[in-house]
Amino acid sequence: SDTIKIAYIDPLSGPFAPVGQNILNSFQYVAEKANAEAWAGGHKIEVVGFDNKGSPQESLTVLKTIIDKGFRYITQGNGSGVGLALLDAVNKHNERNPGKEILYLNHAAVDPDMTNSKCSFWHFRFDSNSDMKMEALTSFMAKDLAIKKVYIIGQNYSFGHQVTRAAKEYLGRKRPDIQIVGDDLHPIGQVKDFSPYVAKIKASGADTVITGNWGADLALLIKSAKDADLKANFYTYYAGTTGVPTAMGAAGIDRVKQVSYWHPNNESFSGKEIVEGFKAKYKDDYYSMATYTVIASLSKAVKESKSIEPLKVALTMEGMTVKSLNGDDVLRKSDHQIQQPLYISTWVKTNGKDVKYDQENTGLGWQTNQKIEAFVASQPSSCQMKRPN
Amino acid sequence: MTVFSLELKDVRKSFGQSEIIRGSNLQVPKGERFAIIGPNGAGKSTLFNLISGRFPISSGAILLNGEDISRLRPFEINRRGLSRSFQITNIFHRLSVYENLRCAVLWSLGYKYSFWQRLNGLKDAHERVEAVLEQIGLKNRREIGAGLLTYAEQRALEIGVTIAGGADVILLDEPTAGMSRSESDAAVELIRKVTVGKTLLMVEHDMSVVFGLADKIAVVVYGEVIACDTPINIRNNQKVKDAYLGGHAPVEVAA
Amino acid sequence: MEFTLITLLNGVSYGLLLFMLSSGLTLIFSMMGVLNFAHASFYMLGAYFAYTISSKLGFWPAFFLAPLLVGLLGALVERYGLRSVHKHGHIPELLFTFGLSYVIVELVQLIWGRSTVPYAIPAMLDGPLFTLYTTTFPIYRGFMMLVALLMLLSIYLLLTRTRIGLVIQAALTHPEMVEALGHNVPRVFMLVFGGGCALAGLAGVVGGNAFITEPGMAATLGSIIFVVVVVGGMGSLAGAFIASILIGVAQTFAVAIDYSLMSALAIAGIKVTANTPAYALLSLSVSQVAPILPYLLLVLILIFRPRGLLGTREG
Amino acid sequence: MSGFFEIKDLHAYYGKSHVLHGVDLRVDRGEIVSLLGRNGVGRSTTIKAAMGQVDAQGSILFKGEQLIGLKAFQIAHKGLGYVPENRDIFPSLSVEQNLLLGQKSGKPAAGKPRWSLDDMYRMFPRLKERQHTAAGVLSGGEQQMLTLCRTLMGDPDLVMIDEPTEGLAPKIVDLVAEYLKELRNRGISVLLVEQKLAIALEISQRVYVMGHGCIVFEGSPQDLRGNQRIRQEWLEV
Amino acid sequence: MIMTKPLSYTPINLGRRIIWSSFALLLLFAPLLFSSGASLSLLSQMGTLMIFALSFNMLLGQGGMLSFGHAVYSGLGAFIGIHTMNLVSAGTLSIPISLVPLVGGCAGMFFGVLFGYVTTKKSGTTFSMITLGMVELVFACSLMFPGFFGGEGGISTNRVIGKPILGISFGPQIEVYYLIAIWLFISAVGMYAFTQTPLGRLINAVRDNPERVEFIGYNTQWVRYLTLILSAFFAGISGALSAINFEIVSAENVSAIRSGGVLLFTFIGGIGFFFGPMIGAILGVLLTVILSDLTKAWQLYLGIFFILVVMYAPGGIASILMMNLRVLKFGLYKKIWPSMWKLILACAVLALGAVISIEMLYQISLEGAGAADMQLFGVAFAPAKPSAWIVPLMLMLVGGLSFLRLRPSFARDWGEANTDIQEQLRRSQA
Ligand SMILES: Nc1ncnc2c1ncn2[C@@H]1O[C@H](COP(=O)(O)OP(=O)(O)OP(=O)(O)O)[C@@H](O)[C@H]1O
Ligand SMILES: Nc1ncnc2c1ncn2[C@@H]1O[C@H](COP(=O)(O)OP(=O)(O)OP(=O)(O)O)[C@@H](O)[C@H]1O
Ligand SMILES: CC(C)C[C@H](N)C(=O)O
Ligand SMILES: [Mg+2]
Ligand SMILES: [Mg+2]
Repeated sequence: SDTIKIAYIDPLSGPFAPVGQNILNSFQYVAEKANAEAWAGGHKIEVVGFDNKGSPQESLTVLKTIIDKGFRYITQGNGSGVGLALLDAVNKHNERNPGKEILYLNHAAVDPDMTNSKCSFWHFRFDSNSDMKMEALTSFMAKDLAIKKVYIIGQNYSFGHQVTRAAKEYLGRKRPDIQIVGDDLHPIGQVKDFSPYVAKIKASGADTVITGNWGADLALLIKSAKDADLKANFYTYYAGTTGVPTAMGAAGIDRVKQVSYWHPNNESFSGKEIVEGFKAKYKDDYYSMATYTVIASLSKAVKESKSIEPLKVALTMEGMTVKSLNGDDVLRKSDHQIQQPLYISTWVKTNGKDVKYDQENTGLGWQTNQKIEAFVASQPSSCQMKRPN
Repeated sequence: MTVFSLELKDVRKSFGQSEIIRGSNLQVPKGERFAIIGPNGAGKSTLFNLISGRFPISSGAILLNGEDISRLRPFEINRRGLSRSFQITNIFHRLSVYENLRCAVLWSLGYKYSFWQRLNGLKDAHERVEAVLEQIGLKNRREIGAGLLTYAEQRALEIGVTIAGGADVILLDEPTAGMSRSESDAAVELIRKVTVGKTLLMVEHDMSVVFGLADKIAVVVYGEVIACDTPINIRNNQKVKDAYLGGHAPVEVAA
Repeated sequence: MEFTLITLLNGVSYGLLLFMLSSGLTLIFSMMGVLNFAHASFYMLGAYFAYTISSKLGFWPAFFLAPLLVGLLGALVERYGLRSVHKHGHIPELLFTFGLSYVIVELVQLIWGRSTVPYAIPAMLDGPLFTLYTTTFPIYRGFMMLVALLMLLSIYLLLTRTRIGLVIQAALTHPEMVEALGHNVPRVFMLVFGGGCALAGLAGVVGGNAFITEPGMAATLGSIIFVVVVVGGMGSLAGAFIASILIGVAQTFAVAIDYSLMSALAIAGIKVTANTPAYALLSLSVSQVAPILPYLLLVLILIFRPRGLLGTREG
Repeated sequence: MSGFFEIKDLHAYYGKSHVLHGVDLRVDRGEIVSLLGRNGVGRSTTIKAAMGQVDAQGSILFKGEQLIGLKAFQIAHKGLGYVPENRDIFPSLSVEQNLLLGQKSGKPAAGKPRWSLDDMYRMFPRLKERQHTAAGVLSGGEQQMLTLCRTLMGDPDLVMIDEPTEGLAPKIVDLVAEYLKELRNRGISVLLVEQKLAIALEISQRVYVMGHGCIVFEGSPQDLRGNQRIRQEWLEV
Repeated sequence: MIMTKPLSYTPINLGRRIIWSSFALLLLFAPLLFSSGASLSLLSQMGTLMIFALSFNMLLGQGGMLSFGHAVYSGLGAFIGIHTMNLVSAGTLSIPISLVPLVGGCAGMFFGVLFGYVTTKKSGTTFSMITLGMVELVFACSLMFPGFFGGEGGISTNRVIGKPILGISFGPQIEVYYLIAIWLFISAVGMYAFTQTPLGRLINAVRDNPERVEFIGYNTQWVRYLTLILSAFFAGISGALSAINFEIVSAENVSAIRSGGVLLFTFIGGIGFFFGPMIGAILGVLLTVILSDLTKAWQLYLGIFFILVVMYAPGGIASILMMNLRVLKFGLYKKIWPSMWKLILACAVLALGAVISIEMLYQISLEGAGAADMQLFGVAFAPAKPSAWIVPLMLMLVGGLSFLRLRPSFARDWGEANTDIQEQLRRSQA
């Protein structure tokens, strides 16, 4: 039996460190559980954190280091910019070093390109991509006839651009009557005062805001909106990530909605042992459920292929069905994009019933509005995958 | 009409409201040694600053060898053959004595901003520096950092840097300030030696130096040249006595 | 109209926040010549201290205690660190504060953890101050503006009613001589540095809950406060004030303007398409350019007026 | 009168180099004393040591208090004034600000200070004219005047002046001599380091001659005038 | 006069040749010592950073120009380099990879000509601040013009283009290493040679006293400007090399952070010596890449390290090295060694204790109270148990106290040794 070592390449220092550290802890917590329960048969799984300082270039240095240390699996997610760079580098490495391939398990970088125009055999995505999430979000919004005017605001980088594009496109298709009254891209992680943006949103008369913002960028945006008494609903991707719940606090109640592939207050509270165990151990919330899917998929593929060789494992993973906390998910063969359900939920007070778990001890948590089944959430792909022969 | 080495025509300079130089006229013939004296704050150093291009003049004209230099920048004036020293020592403290002088000769030897020639390969520069070192008596201090020299040595180097470029009009601002008697005697000798055949303009408060060195003395008071004459006439000029000398005109001239 | 007024108000209040942040730096950088890269870290410390104190004793004690603590810390840093570095010149000082900023961030994370802490606006300052048309203006923003103005006033009095400013400026060139005239230069330096840090701490107390208190809050501040100080002019408090407001208002308004060169050309009847040369430049809207405005201003000011707006000296 | 200002067996060092080898000198109340000597013998160092700016051993008593070990600003507060040879004016401050800095920080000593800004301007009208000019652009001589006045603003009981007449026009030199006498008349003692022998001899009550880090002569100006050997050997005149 | 040509005038070419040849040998054989893929990649990074730091020191060390924006030149060099490579692989251009650094250098130079004209108008703090504004401007532009800068994700490339020449495809890291090594050697020689040219000397003069330079016939602005252009050329080379090495260039390459980094490490290495920046570059890579790999507390260590260097070795590592070498050369080591080794030992003990404590603190803070045991220096520690703290605290106490006790005697010995040397030097000069 061997130890399968996964290198976790994400920010562990700098402004994005809180999220990076939380997810690393999540990975290690799940891996511990997997080892205790022998998910991968006799093999052990170990996740080792490496700091990429949030930079694409630094990530490539780290990649070289970990390859040298004998790692064959990497996982990354915080930032699609980094994701695209790693994807490219992994492809090049695998091409130049046959027999020593690396497999990239993507837990959160959701730029659709990674499973479309830039798709790769060596990359599996365990998060739903931003188009899938937007599809779900807009379908949900389409039913709300009160929505008349929408404002889109995002961070100025690949993911933010994708959100803006998809939002316009899908809303235009589903609800042509909805007016896009404005869209803004602001520098990522640099805006301290969002009130000018809020003033703009307000002046536009928007009743709904769509944003892919995360981290401080989301927290500050919602805070400013509250201060200026902006009466608009927020449709978000990442209101559940470290730091945002605290900053949002009561200001976000009923106002903030989120699209995600899982949340702790799901219909069956699936994953509650992990949520509770994690909280007891780290005094922090478990929200990045993709960590579970990654470990579970890898374990299963190792077990089935009876190999820890990335090539074999990848071939096995293709089209494989894995049991995760949100049901039976499929790792679609054509583009390596996981197919899983999506939830639309709203930020409300915990009530001990359907809203049991709060986040960051705020007494507030997510309440499901709608669950979108995997086949509904699914999206076509333009991927033309090159497979090793 | 003879061309003067240096000629000031009704030069004026104001700083803000106050006019410091109020129409100075001066004509320095080639090869003469001129001393400028005058009360503190009369504008002697300012005059030097104007001539050497450190400040722009407000009006008037300054001619160097008949050519108007009053709108030029310091380095342009220097390239036309005028070089000056400073009242407060102004050398390159972290460079060695040798390098100080080498920097000073480079432009005049035509090396300009060259970064394709090796300094150590420049024979002419080396020889010129050696000659200057010899003249100013710092031959065996060549490798010492200029900042570590004693005060008198620094003053000598200051003069060395000023003359090394081979300028033919030299301006010296209080070259012997702060020196002891014997040191300043040595400095006078040095100045006499290095300015042979050149035009010299010098500000000094030490009357024995002034009267010992100068062919002619110009007296500046309140931004005007009130007198310009031979030392003997100056010494007997009542106006100068009142304004500047008091009872201090040295009795024996040029010992 | 509502939009213009609100944006103006937002701009001014953002400007005042910038001023709060940079007033301490003006003191330290332009008076003492120390490029204090850790200034924003002291701002962060102010916020964290205030968070801890206010959760024990309430907001008002924190409002007074936290800046004091930060000031004390600053004074200690000066006394046991910067002072010995000072004689080696500006670059070592800069590196010292640079290292310090790393250490402070890490210590903050060790003590308070890596994620956001719930440092909230006190109830009595929460809520709207007035409503302009339909937009509310929060009390807390008003409070921030008041604090900034009080800061301006008190530093101004300190600098004009005492000779501290003169002593520091003189000591920059001839410290020994200033001492020989009977002034305790090291102590003045320590006080000024501590005072500057205390001001940063105060800004942290006020800014920490207006925005968010997290370990990254120092890093995002970055160089903008240097821009304020330099644009305002070295040694000029009033300059820093004007520069802050100027930058605040300009940036806020820029964000609001969606016009680009392209739309200007369109009005002139010239159609620009994606194939037009320099399309990328032409299609940039003013709001997208907003982030670079302060730096553009900095470069232009330094080229055309190196003394800064109201500065008295260069460099 | 057991010592108003008394230096005994003073040794001073720049790093390792031993510059003063046991200097003894004394200034009494209301006296002008000159310290003469060639360049580099250590006259400035003596003054700097008294001002706490050089490492020194030995004893410096001022009004009965030991100055060695005190910091410069403490010494200044005891009533010692220092006019440095290289002027050290504060270039970016105006003339008036320079003068104001001469006043000591902290509470003023009992009684009214002997000098006011106006006194200074009366002494050197030139300074009044340049009142609001940055001191850095003053002419050499003006700077010299400013340095002297700045120290006087601190209301010292003893002023140590290092080469005050350097760079001054001959007429102003006479003026400075007059003012030094005036200082004495106001009860201020002066320790003068001077290059210009004539003036030193004219205004001082006593003179010291220094050679290589120690005192080689002490006496009245007349004594020195009469002592050809000392003048030859130690003053090169 | 030619007869009395003094000895010191002839430069000691022999010594210099030896140094340069051993440098070349070192570059040649380094991969044999550190042969693993990762160390090769580290060596490559060090190489590019060395060029960058040396070029930065042309400004800071030689010219006294503190730039906060030097990354602009290396970064833009890198971008042009990578676009060139992409054009080559698209077939629109035909340049061998080995010459891409030259393209980068020219690009750096071009931007040096462009921006330098503005920045070098002034010197001192004004210069620093303009460069700060400039780098922030360029950085902000990188997000506005994603076509050129590739937005937040940057531009990537494939360095293996076309057919291998002489069997060199630049795919394997070792080939890239040697490419970098060759360019490093060329650049280092070039930059050293610069210090020995008229312009190189004049920039020293400008650093010392810009005012006087104007009065010996030179326009200081031009001296600064030309130096900056040359320095930008070398910065551009380093940028293009890093583009080849990483096969990606992103906006951070033109950021203030990158510029600050090179300032930091150049200074740590020592700006007063030509080779100082090279030491700084080695340290820089080790500290940021390796240390962050070893421990989560790396930023804390980094911060403490900077502070210590600045406080106790303001001349940088190079100055410590040279001072020790000097003591060695004068044979005075036996005099200081007795107190030196004790002090070093005390420091080591202190550092050991501190490191253990810091690591345990981090373990607790990151892993929560139930922090697992950890391995440090091959020993297991259980940070959760108070007893585990006894050892490191004791170490710190013992180390700290003995440090305080031993320092004065070392300082005295060290001071004496150095005055001895100065004495000897003075005597030999007189
Ligand atoms: N940049 C300036 N701004 C304002 N005033 C100035 C400036 N430069 C010089 N002055 C003034 O001009 C006057 C003349 O100064 P200058 O230095 O020329 O005198 P000087 O004749 O050399 O005197 P000294 O013999 O004392 O050196 C002085 O009163 C000085 O204060
Ligand atoms: N900072 C210093 N470091 C080392 N040596 C010094 C320093 N300052 C002065 N010296 C030396 O100490 C000796 C005495 O210097 P000091 O300045 O006291 O002389 P002085 O009698 O005032 O002469 P001067 O006429 O030059 O002012 C000189 O030999 C000088 O070289
Ligand atoms: C961790 C996530 C917030 C990252 C983000 N989804 C991205 O693709 O860039
Ligand atoms: Mg003068
Ligand atoms: Mg002296």
